[in-house]
Amino acid sequence: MGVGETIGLIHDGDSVTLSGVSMVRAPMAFVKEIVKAKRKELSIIDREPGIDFDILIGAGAVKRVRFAMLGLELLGLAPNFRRAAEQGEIEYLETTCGAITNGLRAGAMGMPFVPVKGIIGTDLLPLHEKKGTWRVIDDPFSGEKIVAVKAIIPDVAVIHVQKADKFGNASIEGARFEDVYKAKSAKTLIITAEEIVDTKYFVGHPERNTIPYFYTAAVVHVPKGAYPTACYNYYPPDYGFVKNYVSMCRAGRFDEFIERWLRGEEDEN
Amino acid sequence: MGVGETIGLIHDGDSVTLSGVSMVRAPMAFVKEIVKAKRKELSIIDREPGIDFDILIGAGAVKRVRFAMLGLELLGLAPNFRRAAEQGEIEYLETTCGAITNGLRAGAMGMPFVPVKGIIGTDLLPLHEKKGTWRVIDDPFSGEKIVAVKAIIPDVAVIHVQKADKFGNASIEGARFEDVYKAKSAKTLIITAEEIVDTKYFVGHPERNTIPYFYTAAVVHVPKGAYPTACYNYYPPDYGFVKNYVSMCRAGRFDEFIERWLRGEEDEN
Amino acid sequence: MKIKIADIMIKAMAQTLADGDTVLHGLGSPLPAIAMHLAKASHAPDLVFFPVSEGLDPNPDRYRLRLSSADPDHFVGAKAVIELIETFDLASKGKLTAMFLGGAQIDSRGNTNLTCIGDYQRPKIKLPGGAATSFLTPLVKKLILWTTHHSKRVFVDRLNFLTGLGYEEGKDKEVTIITDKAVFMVEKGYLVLKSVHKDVSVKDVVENMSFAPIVGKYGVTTTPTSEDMVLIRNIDPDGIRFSEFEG
Amino acid sequence: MKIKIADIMIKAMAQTLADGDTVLHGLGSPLPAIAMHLAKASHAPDLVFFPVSEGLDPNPDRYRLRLSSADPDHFVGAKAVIELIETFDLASKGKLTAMFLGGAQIDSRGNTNLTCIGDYQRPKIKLPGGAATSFLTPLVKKLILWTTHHSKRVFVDRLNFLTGLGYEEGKDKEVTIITDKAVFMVEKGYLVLKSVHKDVSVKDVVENMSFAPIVGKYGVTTTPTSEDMVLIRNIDPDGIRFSEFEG
Repeated sequence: MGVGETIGLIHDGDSVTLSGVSMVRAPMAFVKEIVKAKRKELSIIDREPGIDFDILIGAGAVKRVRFAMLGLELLGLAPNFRRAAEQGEIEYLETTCGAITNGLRAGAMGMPFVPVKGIIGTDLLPLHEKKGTWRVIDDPFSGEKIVAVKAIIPDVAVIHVQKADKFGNASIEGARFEDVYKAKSAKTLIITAEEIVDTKYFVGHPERNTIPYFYTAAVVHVPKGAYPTACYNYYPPDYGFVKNYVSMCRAGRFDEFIERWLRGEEDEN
Repeated sequence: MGVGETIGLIHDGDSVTLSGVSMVRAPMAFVKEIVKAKRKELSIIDREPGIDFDILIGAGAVKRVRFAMLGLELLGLAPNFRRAAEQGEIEYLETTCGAITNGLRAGAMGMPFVPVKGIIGTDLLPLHEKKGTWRVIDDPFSGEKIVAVKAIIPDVAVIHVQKADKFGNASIEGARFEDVYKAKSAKTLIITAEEIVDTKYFVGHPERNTIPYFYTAAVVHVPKGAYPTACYNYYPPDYGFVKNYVSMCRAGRFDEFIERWLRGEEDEN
Repeated sequence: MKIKIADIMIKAMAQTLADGDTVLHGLGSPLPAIAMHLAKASHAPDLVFFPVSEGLDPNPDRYRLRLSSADPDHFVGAKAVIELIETFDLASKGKLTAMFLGGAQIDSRGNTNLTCIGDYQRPKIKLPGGAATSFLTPLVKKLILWTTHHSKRVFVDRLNFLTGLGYEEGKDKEVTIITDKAVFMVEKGYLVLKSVHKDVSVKDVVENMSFAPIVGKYGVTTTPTSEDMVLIRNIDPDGIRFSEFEG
Repeated sequence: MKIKIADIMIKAMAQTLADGDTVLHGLGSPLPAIAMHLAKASHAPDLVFFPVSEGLDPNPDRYRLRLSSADPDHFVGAKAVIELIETFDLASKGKLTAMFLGGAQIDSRGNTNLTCIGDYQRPKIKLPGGAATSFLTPLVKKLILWTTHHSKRVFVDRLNFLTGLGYEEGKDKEVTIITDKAVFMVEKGYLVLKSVHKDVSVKDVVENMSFAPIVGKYGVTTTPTSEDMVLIRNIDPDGIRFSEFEG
């Protein structure tokens, strides 16, 4: 199955979360398919996304974005996100890492919400109370105020992993971020993998199996599927790519970037 | 450090949880030390304990027991627990696996409580409401009734693992049960290990490190530390031992069993 | 070798499971464990098998029944560790479709008591406890209860303690009860006889219950085929499945 | 090679950490990452080092600073994966003792804004967002804020958005602010000047703030030793620590 064949699992208007953070293990090959397929009105959700979300926003695929931080670290602000936010082109809901990670974990655990410490006293709280994503409740045991964070259950999670078997048993090597929780909370899970391995790879090494097959709706073999973001044990982030992206965006050449990228001309090799 | 040297970390009246379930990976060598040291008034907590808890109860170390199931599976009821419960010698609070596991996980996550589905309508609910361990609350988002299970934070967790380094990085092989949550929720964590390995064992294989060192108060090398319960990759349960235990208890010979066991005469080899 | 009641119960248990079911068994569950193997080896190859020993989909070729259902020998060769709490998370999400649970007392609605005989505070018999019963019985779509001691002591008018919920009005939940004499289902809040085991009379079934089940159209419980028996005996060459029937 | 302001800030950051501290740094945090290495290599060998790249206690001998703080190269040779959420769990238990966070705007109580310049709904500048700030600032015992742009734009009278909490009355919480000119602490709700960096005047510090900090007894910020500089340059041979000062 090619990565393009799974795009039917994502529909206009879906809420979508993607693996990785910043310039690490974002499912970029799948992001490209979303742009190619001209999906619209997506709600995209992630803790600390970067170029993946910025491209989707720039390409007009996004109605709503929920994030704790969305930028390119030392390489600057995310140009399309910034413009779209400042010009009112998208809805956005800023959250905080402790809330979004726990919201995804609540989804994975099948809990309707979880109580999360901190947060009270910040300006994020009234925003989320208004949106219905958080509520201040009394701890029924101590009586103390605490923020109840509603479970986050995305329609689709796309998780890029190092290795998977054809059944969808998947192995994340190195940092996992919230990817296991995303995988287990989402209604539909798509795995893209650097390598397809035989199930024997997991037998006797069950600790390698970070996402067991029964969560997975589709698994696709996509070497360099995270490029230009990094894939531990396979390739580093291509900082040059991201720098060039920022320059082109700043020069008003995002459309040109997208055309070249969709044709594969921005990718190395 | 010998296993006996860590017994000072457990005090009369402490709440204590032990690793494993039933006849698997209970920290029996440590249980023996508790009995030797004549600890009293312990509150012992576990999902599905077996002979470990039954011995502690028989030895008079226990004031209170909290469990979802306490028995010896096909080998019968737990003789000391049963007698102590029926004759009012101990306090006991029966819980259900989904509540006790989630209570321990809430402790590990630093949440004061978690909402747990199910349970409502059973006779366990009023028992726990009275004890203050559960409360029925309204989900602040859906308005539905749900059981809030208070976090379980034992004073001490004793976890028997296959391998650990001298710093307390610990590797549970095979089934983990709630042991990782127990380790992370308890105020004091004692690791007993079949083997002490060099830290290099974990380097490049971080997935082996199920309990990182910073949780661990003490780590002790105890080969056969789970015997007569099983330790995956090391030894199976000794069903004969448990059968003999049951026979001796039924014959009113528990004290004799304990004396022989403390002297090492009940253990194989 | 003769087919025994244990084998008939295993077959009946296996038949409650459909392909694609996600199924958990707990401690002290030799019959369910064999039934899950049997279902997966026959009509339900895509059954997801969660054993309390936490090794996903244990390999029947090397699985041998033990006196503890959590025996780590059942873990050997596992391709994933599924912590019990993960199956509970699935249950909370409505994705654990079936669970096998025992019942020391069972009432006419399929409610169960596994907690105590007599009063909770000062019981006549303190039973081992309900394990996951209180948590899971409201959450699974298929609840399969079993007892190896079909008797008035088990089938009671009134439970001493309500550990597990059977029938729940308005809920998509199938409650099956498999005993050493018969198979029942709970329909609209009543225990309905579905089949009696070979060589068991309906009279024997009904007279050994403290309440009257609904007896309408019923059949004879399917007897395991010789193929089934090969699998059952391979999984349990030591006959551990019979130990529950003692005492 | 000259000691630069980045190096002085790193040394000041390292000095906020004590042996046994459990410390997290997030994305876009080159100075804190080096500071954590420096503290652990000198006065705080038992510091527990949680990098956003999730490899516990990264080995300084092979660590090279990268443009992303989550670069998986930082994970190589890790002895444990500590998911970010696990450090949050520690924070919720009061066991994450220190955290480094930035501030696009900082007020006189050490409150921070990382969300937006102007109105949240229609901002003049949409900043990347506070990341863990709102969650962690009320939970850690040591909050170390930093800015590489000490200016009236950063030190404001009134934040456009309250992303992070600084001083909180009655709480055991130490708030330190390290800039490219000076080091402050928040005491009883006021920003108190603790030290100015070598070659920086107090006038330069105070005139570049929209409010007046408390200036009493203060010192000169400790300059890194040559030993410190060897470590800093080994961790960051490419000078990535300077990139935050651009623009």
